[in-house]
Amino acid sequence: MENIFIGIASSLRGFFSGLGVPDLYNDIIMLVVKLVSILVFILVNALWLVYMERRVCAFMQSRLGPIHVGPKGLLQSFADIGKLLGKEIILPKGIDLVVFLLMPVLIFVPPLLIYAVIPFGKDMVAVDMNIGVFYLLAVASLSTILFWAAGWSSNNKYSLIGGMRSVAQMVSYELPLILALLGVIMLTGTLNINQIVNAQNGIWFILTQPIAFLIYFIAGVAETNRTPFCLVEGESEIIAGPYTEYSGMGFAMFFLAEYANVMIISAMCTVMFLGGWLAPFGLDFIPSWLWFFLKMYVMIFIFMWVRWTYPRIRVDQLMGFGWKVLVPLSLANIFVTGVGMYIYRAIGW
Amino acid sequence: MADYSIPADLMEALKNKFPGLEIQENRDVIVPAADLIPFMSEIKDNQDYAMDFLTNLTGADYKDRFEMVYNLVSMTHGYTLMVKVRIEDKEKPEIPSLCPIWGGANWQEREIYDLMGIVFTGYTGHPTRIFLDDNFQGHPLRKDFQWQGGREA
Amino acid sequence: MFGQGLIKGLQITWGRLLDKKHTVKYPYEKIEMFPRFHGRFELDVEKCIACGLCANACPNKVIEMEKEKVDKKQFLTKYVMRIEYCLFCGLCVESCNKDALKFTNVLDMNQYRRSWVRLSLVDRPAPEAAEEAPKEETPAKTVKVEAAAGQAPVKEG
Amino acid sequence: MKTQTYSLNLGPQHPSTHGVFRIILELDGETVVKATPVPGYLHRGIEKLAEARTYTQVIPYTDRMDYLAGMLMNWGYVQAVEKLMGIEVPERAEYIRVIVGELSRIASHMIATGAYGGDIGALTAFTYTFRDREYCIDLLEMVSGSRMTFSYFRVGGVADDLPGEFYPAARKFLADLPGMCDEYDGLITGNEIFQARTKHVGVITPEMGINYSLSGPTLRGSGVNYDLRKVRPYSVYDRLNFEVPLGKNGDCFDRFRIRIEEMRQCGKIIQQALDQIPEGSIQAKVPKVIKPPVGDAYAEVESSKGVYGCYLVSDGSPKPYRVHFRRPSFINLGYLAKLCEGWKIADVIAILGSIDIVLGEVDC
Repeated sequence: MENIFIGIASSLRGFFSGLGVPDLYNDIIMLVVKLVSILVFILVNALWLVYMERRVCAFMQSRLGPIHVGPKGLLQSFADIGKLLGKEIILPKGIDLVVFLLMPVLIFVPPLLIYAVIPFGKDMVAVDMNIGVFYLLAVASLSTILFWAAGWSSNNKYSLIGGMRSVAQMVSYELPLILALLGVIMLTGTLNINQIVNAQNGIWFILTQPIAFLIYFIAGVAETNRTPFCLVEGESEIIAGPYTEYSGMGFAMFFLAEYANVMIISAMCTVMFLGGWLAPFGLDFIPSWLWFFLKMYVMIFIFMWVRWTYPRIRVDQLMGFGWKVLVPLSLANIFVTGVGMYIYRAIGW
Repeated sequence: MADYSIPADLMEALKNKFPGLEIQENRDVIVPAADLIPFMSEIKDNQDYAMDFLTNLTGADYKDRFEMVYNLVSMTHGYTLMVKVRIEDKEKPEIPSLCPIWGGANWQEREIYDLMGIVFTGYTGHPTRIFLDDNFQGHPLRKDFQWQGGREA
Repeated sequence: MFGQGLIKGLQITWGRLLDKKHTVKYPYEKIEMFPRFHGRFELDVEKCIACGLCANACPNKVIEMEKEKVDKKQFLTKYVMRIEYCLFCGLCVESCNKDALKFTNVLDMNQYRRSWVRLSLVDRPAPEAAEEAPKEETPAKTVKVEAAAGQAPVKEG
Repeated sequence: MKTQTYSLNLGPQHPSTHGVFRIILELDGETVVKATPVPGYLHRGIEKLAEARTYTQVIPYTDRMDYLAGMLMNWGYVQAVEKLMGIEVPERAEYIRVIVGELSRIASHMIATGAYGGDIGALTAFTYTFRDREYCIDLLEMVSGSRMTFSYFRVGGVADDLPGEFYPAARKFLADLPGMCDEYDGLITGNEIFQARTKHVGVITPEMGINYSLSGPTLRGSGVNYDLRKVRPYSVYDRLNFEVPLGKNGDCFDRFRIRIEEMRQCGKIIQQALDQIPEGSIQAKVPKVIKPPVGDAYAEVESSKGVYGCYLVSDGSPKPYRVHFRRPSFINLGYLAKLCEGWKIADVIAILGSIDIVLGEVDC
């Protein structure tokens, strides 16, 4: 079980070299295979998360949720996607046509890029990069530009407000997000994600860096535009923010991308603070990739739980909270971590 | 039912102040249109009455006249009073606006203008239509308003 | 303390997550309406004397009826309710002295077309003479059964 | 740098204008410079329609105004007719009216509470209140046969007596009611984010509230103790013991909180009414064709949104000569333009939600 995916990969590689494919091409083919499988993974997961979100939300609201399509309504998201595919893509007047049509297509690029460096299990990472965390943070903020461009090109004031909010939110919450991770990086002294996971072999960083985890979680909620920071969408204020004018599959892409982003933030959380694919309490018989998914889904569930409990905060409060609370707090965390490490070394445990 | 109307002596004082006042048997008051603003200011500002709450403002279209109806309440004393103003001019009904005295009169006057066509004067940019389209012809609550259409048409 | 309300909220939603659900799987499970429910109309043609009180009581002119005089008695030939205009206020049922017009607690009256919504409770020819009258009871009864079974007679089209 | 304001059409189709209502916002960034409310998209001309119908036939139209509290809408109209005709309503009917009226008020306040949660972003609160409202509506359905537009009141009484199954069901609902209110309080009122969003937002001073003829929770949120049930008790409210919850600051939070408090008080009122309800007739002696004498009358009741009044003119015929409804939502909205100035878009939604309007009533 543990090496099932690695086994598949190596047998595939063996199959290609058996066909006489040179090593260089073989590497490229394997990379493409990995990326495609990640894309499939993202899409399937996003579809599942749409269903899960609806189900969890319904249960929290004393409802049943989707139960009609498939067993327990499991195929509901497929039905939705089918419906959305069949819908007309409405092009409003005065839009920037190229940007308007390009944005829903590009919206899956940042998640795809990020997943390349996330270890889903032991040795299960598409690209093992030395500057993984750095790369991840750099790429993660790209999606904001897409949201903003989508809002701008829609020629709708609601979309524009949403796009602007998205930029403002990203700028103010990217900083605490990065600063929170800095504590972890200080402890490990590496930017390689695999090594960060390995460093948590003894103790998860959620225990040594609880403040950083909290800041990361809050900033992560803001990054994914989910309640209580769902100002970008803000359905009771600005209809659907940047997606207001999108219909059919364009809307569905944004919708699925939101879940892809939720997965990324949860996966990052898992990797950085929850020990990644490491098994707790020596429960090694469960494969590492299963542990990873388990932890990721716990995080996703918490995201959903928070979403269906809290109201939305206002834009100026959002800014104030980001700059006046989270940034100083994360700086203080770095300071305390530094001092702690110094003392730790001085004592010489 | 308990009686919440203004006591007789206070009514008497009002009657002396505004000779044109006509007090009906159910203690509704009919005020001449010219006296409306001074009368309303008096009963609002005079602390004996303190009619500070304009509950209701409406109008009715009779054969020979329009009638404006104002329902006032005193928050401090608990009095209620119905004030009526008769507008004899059916062709061009006009009455001073109460907006300078009560902010609450604004929308209600706009409603009456919209539906009944009574023009409220003395308040800039007032009244305008509130429910119906700006291009709508006529005022539906007038008795002579005829509308063709509906499901039978 | 700040944050108490936030935690309380999470507790409440968590409690509801595992709690009893309050909705039902609608088309398969139905909630029985109360006996007084203003649902589909039902007309007992036997009792109806075609007096027209219901049509008069209606604020929205929903009821259309046609009657013919047979043997000095009014005979109801047509009774159509234009449900698309109905307010379901119950004034017609209340006005009925003979208890002929009634509400049932049947909920579904939805149709694919607006024109199909129209509810035709009686549609029958007048009998020629008095002795033929009993024969005519049968179609009236089928109409009633149809209405009770929850299928709107869609003859009107 | 040259900056300029822009206008944003909030509505008529917008998720949180509570119906077809439009506000033209003049915005500087996200800050409102000027707000112009535009009602009228749901105007059906009920006042004109009423002139072509008999007195009884108007009743179904009244509960299409505030369709969330239909019973109270019936009540105001029926009371005006009774005042005009001088009809004394039997005691049992009065108690039934109080019971169904207060149930209607609870149902309406539940929607106000939940929809306000939805406006602020807490959608779960919305479903919780709707879930509980169903049980309230069940009771009303049991009595009147309809779930929203009841048409249950008649001139001189009510249409039907309370069914036997009503009493245990009502008592059970009343027993559950405080728990429901606690749940809303825990989920919404106590939430710090919610408080940050609503406290000190859209403050109405008592003076302005009175000047602008506001009423109901909107006025009481500012601390003005004006509840017709206490100030000028009608029906049997003088025999029932209850409190009028008042706000302190007149902000959105107070207006919201008062509704939950009022629900608790409504529960108390219904409890007492159920205990006190006498046996007897439910319908006064009223002629078959209602023909009030020539004259006019104005009667008011405290609806869930505020003071609901009905001005009625009779010319002696079976049809009313003129009917005017004083709709609280409509008049409460008159202050909206001033209230919104200087706040953010999100606050406009919060302020509008806290006034609790029903567009059927606003546009009539």
